[in-house]
Amino acid sequence: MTSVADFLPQKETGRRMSDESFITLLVVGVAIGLFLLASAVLPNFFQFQNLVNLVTNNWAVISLGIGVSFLLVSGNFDLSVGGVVALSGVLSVYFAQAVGGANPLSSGLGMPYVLAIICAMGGALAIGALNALFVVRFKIPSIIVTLGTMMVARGVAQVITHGSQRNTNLPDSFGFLGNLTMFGTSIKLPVVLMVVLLLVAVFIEKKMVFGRVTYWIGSNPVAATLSGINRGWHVTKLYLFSAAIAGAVGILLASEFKSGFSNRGLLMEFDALVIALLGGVAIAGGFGSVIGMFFGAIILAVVTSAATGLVLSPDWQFILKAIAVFLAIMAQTWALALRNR
Amino acid sequence: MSVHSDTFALELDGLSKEYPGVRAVDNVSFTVEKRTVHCLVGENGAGKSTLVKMLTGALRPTSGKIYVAGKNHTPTSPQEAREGGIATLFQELHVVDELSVIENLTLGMEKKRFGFFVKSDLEDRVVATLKAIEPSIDPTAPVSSLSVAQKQIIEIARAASSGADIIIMDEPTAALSEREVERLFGVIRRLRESDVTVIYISHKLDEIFELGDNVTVLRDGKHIVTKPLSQVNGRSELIELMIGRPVFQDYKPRTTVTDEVVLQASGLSNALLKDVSFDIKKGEIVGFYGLVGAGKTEIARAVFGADKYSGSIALNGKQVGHSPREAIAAGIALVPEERRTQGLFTSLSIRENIPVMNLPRMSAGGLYRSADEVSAAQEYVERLRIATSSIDKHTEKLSGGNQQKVVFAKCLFSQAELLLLDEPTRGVDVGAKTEIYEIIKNLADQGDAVAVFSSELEEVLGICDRIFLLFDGVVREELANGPNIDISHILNVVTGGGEAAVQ
Amino acid sequence: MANMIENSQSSLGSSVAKFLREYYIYFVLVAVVVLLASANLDRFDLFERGNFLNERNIINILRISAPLLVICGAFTLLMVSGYIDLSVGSAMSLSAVVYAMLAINGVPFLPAFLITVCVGVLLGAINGFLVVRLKITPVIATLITLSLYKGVALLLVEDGVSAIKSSALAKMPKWFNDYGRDGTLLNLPAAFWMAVAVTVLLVIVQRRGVLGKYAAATGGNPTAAKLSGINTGRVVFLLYVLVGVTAALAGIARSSFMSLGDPLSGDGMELTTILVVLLGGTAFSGGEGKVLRSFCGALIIMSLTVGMLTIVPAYYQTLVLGAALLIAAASNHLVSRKGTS
Amino acid sequence: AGNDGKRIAFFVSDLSNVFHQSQAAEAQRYAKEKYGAEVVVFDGQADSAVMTQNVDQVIAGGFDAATLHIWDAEAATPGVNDALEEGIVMTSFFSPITDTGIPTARSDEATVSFEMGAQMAKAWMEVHPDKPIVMVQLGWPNHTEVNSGRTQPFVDGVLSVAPNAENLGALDSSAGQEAAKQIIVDLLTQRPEVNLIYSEASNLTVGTMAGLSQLGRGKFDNGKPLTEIVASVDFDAVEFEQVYDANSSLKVSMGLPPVETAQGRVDLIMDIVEGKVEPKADTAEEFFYKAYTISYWSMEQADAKAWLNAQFGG
Ligand SMILES: Nc1ncnc2c1ncn2[C@@H]1O[C@H](COP(=O)(O)OP(=O)(O)OP(=O)(O)O)[C@@H](O)[C@H]1O
Ligand SMILES: Nc1ncnc2c1ncn2[C@@H]1O[C@H](COP(=O)(O)OP(=O)(O)OP(=O)(O)O)[C@@H](O)[C@H]1O
Ligand SMILES: [Mg+2]
Ligand SMILES: [Mg+2]
Repeated sequence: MTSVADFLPQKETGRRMSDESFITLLVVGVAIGLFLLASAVLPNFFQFQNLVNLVTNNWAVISLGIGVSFLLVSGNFDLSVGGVVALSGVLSVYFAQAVGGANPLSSGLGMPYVLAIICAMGGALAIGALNALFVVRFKIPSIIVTLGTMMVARGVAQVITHGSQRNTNLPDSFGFLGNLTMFGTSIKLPVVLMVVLLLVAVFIEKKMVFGRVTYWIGSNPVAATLSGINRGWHVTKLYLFSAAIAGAVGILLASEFKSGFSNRGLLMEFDALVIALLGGVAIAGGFGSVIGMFFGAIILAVVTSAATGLVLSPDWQFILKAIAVFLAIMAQTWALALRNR
Repeated sequence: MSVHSDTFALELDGLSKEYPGVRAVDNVSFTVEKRTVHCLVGENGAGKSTLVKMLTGALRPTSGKIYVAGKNHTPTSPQEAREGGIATLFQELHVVDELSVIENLTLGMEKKRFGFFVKSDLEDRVVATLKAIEPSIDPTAPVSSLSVAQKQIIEIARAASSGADIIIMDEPTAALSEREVERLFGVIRRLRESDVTVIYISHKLDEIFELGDNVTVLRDGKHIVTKPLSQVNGRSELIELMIGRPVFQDYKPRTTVTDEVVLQASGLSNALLKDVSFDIKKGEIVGFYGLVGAGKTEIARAVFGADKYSGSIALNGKQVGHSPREAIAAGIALVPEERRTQGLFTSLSIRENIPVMNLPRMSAGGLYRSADEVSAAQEYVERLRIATSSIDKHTEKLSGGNQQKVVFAKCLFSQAELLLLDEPTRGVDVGAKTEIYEIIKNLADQGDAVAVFSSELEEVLGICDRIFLLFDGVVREELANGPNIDISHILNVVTGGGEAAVQ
Repeated sequence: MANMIENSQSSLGSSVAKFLREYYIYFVLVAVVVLLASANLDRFDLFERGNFLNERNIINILRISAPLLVICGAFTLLMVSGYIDLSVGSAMSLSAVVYAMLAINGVPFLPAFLITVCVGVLLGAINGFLVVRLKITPVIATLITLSLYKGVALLLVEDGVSAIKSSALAKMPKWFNDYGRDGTLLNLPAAFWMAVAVTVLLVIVQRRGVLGKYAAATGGNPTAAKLSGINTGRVVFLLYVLVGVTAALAGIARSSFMSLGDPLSGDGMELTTILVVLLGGTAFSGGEGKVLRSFCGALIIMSLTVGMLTIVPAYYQTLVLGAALLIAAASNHLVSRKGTS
Repeated sequence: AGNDGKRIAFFVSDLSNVFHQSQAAEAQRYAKEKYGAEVVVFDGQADSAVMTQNVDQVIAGGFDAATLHIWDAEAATPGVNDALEEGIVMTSFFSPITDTGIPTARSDEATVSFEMGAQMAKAWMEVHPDKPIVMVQLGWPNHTEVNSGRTQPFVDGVLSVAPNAENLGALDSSAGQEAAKQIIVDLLTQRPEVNLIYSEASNLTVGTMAGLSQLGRGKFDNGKPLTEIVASVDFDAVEFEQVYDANSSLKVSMGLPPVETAQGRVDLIMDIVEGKVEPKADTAEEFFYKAYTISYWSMEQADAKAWLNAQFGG
């Protein structure tokens, strides 16, 4: 088996679809399957508008999922995103609120909106930098760090809003970005941004060195370092990247609802994690894809949408979600086992 | 169905294991006599480890039967194998860093009642065995503080004191120094006297002849022969059996050595190294030889910037930065000591493993050229004759030796002008060894400089032009290689003797 | 002999580090208590009503800590084995509801108690089955059951009502409330002493027990553990069952303290538990961790949350806890790294 | 103990709610100004367990009085009794703590919900007698108080006018604005016939209206309903604009008066301290705090403005 002859034919025949693409295809299949199933069961489910809703309803968590997926692939968690969404939103409001309102919650710093946004982004990136500092410099497990920074971020948001929200005394321009509809459709700017971001992410992941390096780091950090990869700096960039996305999401949500709400994005970090894992990203790192994550989100969206259409009571909604996730995951593990048997 | 006499400790009957693409073990049948040391040899990928894994229930055979002392033995887990009286020392390290040495030694063998441990003579027994092999290891120390070699020793001690009738050792000496190998052999012989059967796998043929009673040869998963070593005439025959062609590897003085210095290291010191200075010339192969803990890996890692050190390292007169990244940029590459944990991306394919050390060659403006990756992979798979069914095979599914070749390919791809090879042929078979040696020589002939860090004297003497002898973190002596080099002197120096030799 | 020297050198430094790593959590606890006790001194005397060290306050804290205290020990062992259970909160809620239903329907204390514990066993076993048999990533598997158990808990409570509680039709028996509230020994309720008992047991298990050592082995190096003949599958399964049981005990404690079965009463428990276990210095990667330290971590968290109530507005809590986690993690890991490097 | 003036524990079920936020703020101001008393706010964090735990802190925290806001009365009962034994003045807000007999400031949310339901049904049938009424509620389906004070009476109100109206039921929006929006978008895409929506908290209404506008709904044709009518709770400055905008479908909202409520709760305590009210009676004394029906149809814009200024200032 060690004779050169064996290899010549394999130049052509030896290639094999990677487990990654396989899983991704599978997730796509499951998502479509679920949608068709729901369409078959529910009267008005099968319509274009409903398909659109699946994406428009989830632009926020999908955007977060992009940063989270990249970090997962590199072998790191990011549970801070939910907190950052709240923080950046609250900050953007607080900075933009006019000074001297009737009560503490209605008076802010009165910055021009653009400046307010920039400063809010600064806050988000600060959390990202904090993550990087603790994970890269102090070598503390990312799950601990980001759990902590998540609470810190949300904590600051709660302090600024006294545990509530700020929604008065805002400039009219504040609601602009979040509610700007595009191409004469009802689709809003944030959704379009999400789609663009998704495409960019896929390109980076598949076609750029940056994406490749992420996989190497996730697959074997030690070997990556000994192969001359600057691990620390790369992970730092990933955390800043993720925090930036979360920051933007927070600002856009705040703009859409014209309020900075300290509980916004509560548990979103887990939703982002779930859709990534549901999309076939390996929690151990080194394996997964953004496209998978996207369809992981769609799977959940279909379930939620169907449950809402049926006006299910909470109890059945939870049970239904559990069953759906279970089936989706089983399909993956089972198919992969079948393939590598 | 035939009757299976229990005069045999172990009997294999048409054993096979298939993986997609490979028949790792192909209808193998042979018998192992009681209280013998039965050696198992074969090229990388011959199927030795796979065979072992089936004997110990880590893998399920595709077909075939196993009989232990005449009784059918089909373990579904290492546990059952152990209860069936088979203890194993696997090729890869398997110790728990978080536990102490003693906890590791007793792991899985403790006496328990109602879910709690009860005192037994076990502790004393394992400690005794450990002391017999390596007295310097403290039983209460956390394993995380030990070296590769020491961890290996822990495993050996555990297997040896398991009280099993059959003990399988898959390349136990790969990480050991002569000193420790000698002690290990003592233990093995004692085991044999106390009616234990040892199945011994190694690529180091001298060990086979020194220790073994019988030998079984595998090739490409097939059983070639089983016979008493007394009837094998010398290495050459064994090697021919293994690969079907003779190999010679004795040093011939090389002509391409220039006297232009490529690497100049002076005054390297750190936790283990004491004021180490040396130089490497263009087109030269230098060897660093010493026992475990002598500082070989430390030197390699220091030069590569992977460990902290004081002192200076200059490549072609230019100082080299203190990180692997800068080292690689300057033109240095390292084949690390532990391929699985330090060299390979085991969850990725061969194709994805090769380019990592030379991204500029694979990309333009941040864009990655996947096409080049494929061609590069195919090129190196051929050049190093890596045994695989596809360049998309995950490297974790390659045999030990082929994994090493992939790591090698990584470094060659980086086109460095200085290669640091730490234990380059650890766990690599004779056939592949000669191939690797050829590659090394060719590199040197093309004008690259190569440093080989090895605990195999045969290897150092085989290919190196100059040899640095290390002991306890100090370069004790520098010798030019040649036909009439004094081996006993070398062994004397690296074991701490020969003070006179120090300048 | 080089090694001797090396070892002896490192051993001196590391013994100090080891000491700190071993005991820092207790210092933190003391520090927190002192801080909280002195915070109100301008207004109250040291042991007067209103001060942190007031007997009543301490009793309150220990009393409401019972659920957390009873869970965190088993949870630590699970995390030491490298696994995690995000469903503890829901399991706790479900047990609480079941227990309350039994009680309000006239089942006496002991049977009700035992049946609920059995429910805990079942819930834990389900988690164990998903993770060990079906090989689903722990995070996903237990997120599935989180959703499932919560759904069932809600299902058991009739719509439009928030909990199983006394009503015109049926009243909760007196003993129901006593278990979680009435002082037995030292004015502390049985629920608290149950937590103490469980912790003591688990400390012994971790020191001398098979489960303790095998959990560490499984978490530290699964393959090594397997090849040493340890049935890691069974170890993990047992640990999940153990966590399930403690979750049930927590549910009983919580429902009897509130004398009602609230299907949401366990919400967020998973995060709090993880928080205290990490605070206790348990490595998320598995292999390391001590039951007693987590117990201490729980006391710290509860002291902070309750103690701060009268000092700063409630909306400072999240921030303080997050910061606490980060600081603890940082100091802990910096120390331990000094020890090993 | 070196301070005069009482320490009052002021409970709110969930500080993240605007109404509770402002009544807490007002209570602190009012108590200090009028009685020189210090108010400490206890946030129930929308968690029944936390609320119950906080009751015990009233004693431990060295308070002289407390006005509770508890979702599960029986859970608080033992703590309240202990406090009474310690001679602490205990009162309750929203829900009576039965079997303790402490005075309670109760709401009449139910009346308002009923009225809103009736008004909406009437308004709809006037314009669209042909289109049968289909209603839905967004809020906390499993919450006793919300159910009895908002969901149920609203449904009754609608049915009192349109006996054969269809009720889809209550959908869980406890996750907040985003959830409310998602629900509206998904639901109305699949059930476009829905035409009466009760979104049971102001921050949910933000999401509801956002969802409607995304579907091109949420509009009135100067005063005439087109696709649906929306009711809300916690009338505030933001909702003021919409309720009195003849082209928005948000037309009614329950006005909960933070200032009035806060002052009422503090006063009740002081009345007990001064002996005007019994600390406890066999059948708990009840004082109703008012909830207002702010309605495009039944309340003048000016009055609403005035109410807003009185209750929220500026
Ligand atoms: N998990 C696997 N999947 C597919 N093929 C495998 C797997 N494990 C091993 N193989 C193949 O089986 C063959 C035998 O491997 P094995 O490890 O037994 O060789 P070996 O004799 O131990 O070699 P070495 O001396 O290098 O350790 C090799 O060709 C290897 O590629
Ligand atoms: N006997 C020992 N005691 C303590 N530490 C050791 C010992 N042997 C090796 N080490 C540590 O393990 C690492 C590898 O050993 P080192 O590189 O020094 O020796 P080596 O000559 O490379 O031996 P080998 O490479 O065969 O293990 C080093 O960091 C060294 O400090
Ligand atoms: Mg092998
Ligand atoms: Mg070495």
